[in-house]
Amino acid sequence: MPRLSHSPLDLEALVEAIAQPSQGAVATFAGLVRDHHAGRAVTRLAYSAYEPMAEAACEAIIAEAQQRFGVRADLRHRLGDVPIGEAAVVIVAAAAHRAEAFDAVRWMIDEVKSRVPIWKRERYADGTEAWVDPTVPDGIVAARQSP
Amino acid sequence: MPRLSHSPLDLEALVEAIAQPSQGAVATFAGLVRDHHAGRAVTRLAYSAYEPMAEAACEAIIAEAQQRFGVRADLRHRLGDVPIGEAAVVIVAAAAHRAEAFDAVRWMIDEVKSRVPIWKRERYADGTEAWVDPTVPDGIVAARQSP
Amino acid sequence: MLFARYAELLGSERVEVDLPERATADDLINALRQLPGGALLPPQPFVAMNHAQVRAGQRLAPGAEIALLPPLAGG
Amino acid sequence: MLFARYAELLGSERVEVDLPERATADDLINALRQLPGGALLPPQPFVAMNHAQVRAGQRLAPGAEIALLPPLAGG
Repeated sequence: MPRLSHSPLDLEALVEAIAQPSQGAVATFAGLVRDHHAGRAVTRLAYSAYEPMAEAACEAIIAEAQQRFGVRADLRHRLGDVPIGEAAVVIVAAAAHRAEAFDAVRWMIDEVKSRVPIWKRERYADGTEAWVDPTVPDGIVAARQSP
Repeated sequence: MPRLSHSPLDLEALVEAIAQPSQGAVATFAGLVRDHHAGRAVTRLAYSAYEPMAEAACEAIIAEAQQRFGVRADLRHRLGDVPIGEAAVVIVAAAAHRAEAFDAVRWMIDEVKSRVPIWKRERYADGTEAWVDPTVPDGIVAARQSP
Repeated sequence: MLFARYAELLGSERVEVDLPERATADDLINALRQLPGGALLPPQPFVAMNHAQVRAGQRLAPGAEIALLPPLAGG
Repeated sequence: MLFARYAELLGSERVEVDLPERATADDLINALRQLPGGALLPPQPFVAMNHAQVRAGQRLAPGAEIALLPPLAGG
């Protein structure tokens, strides 16, 4: 099942699919597109991916989370243009006890950020655009006027 | 706004109400009614509360979470009969960064369990019923045949 | 006011007991334990007055809403 | 294959370079840095071969799908 989607992500559907009557604790995380970054007003944002590698990385994260934390887990990441306020990523973990559910979700979002080949291009209110780069101090490669 | 509800809880609505374009991280927790407890098959379950005190305790937990963690937060707790698999409690916190959102949700569920005057009566597949008591080893006061 | 299991023990969600002036929560518990079914109440249940927890030895205010709370099981 | 900012730098998502047999990722990077726009590539970008990270000094297999990945920004 693809974990990457060009359509809006449905947290509720993910929760319903993962929940089982034997597992009472469901933790989730949603990363929503913010209207600002690096001190600039963001007007739109687009995600792109190295899709086959990103799909494989998402699968691996889910499988590892299930193994490490004894949970049922899933995630979705949005690609393409994402309007401000909509979810870029949603993660869910269900467990018999809440500690494992929380730990799994927290671990998964860290892993998504560090190992899934996805990139983000932001457009700002002043008409410039930039690639987001969490490894540089400002968080973006110098914004340039878009073509 | 009442935090206690006799109707099914809507996690998605709570997330939508709390999310803001300036706060990109939304963490949630849902506690679902499990089909077993203390080694017994649970067939139904009912929550009751000291309602005015429980409402005040929920309000206090939300306000304290917002203060402590710098998040926007909310929660709902179900009362009355709750079918297996449905949510007994849902909690949500939105923050600029994910650590605060996770910490707030985790803190809130712990506080709900320790300070909101709510009680739970379980009915088991063998026809007995019991009050749930997390302070005793078995987790329930001895199950008795229901009237 | 009594809730959940404690209400079952005493057969009612509301009971009235006569207490001396300046009575404390302990005096109330002792009086309740004399009632039919009351012997099964624990010696130190959680007591709330006007929706706030009563500290050990705290006096009960006349006219206050006093509640005995069994171990909490929400969440 | 090139992605995101790196594709912009070199003006394409796919480039072909001639490499000696038994070439490593470093050899590939050096060849790419000679291309127009390639000088702005970092000296040690993240390289993937057949969807797995290439370790320093690892040889590139002939016919493998090689990708240069800019700093990740998902989540």
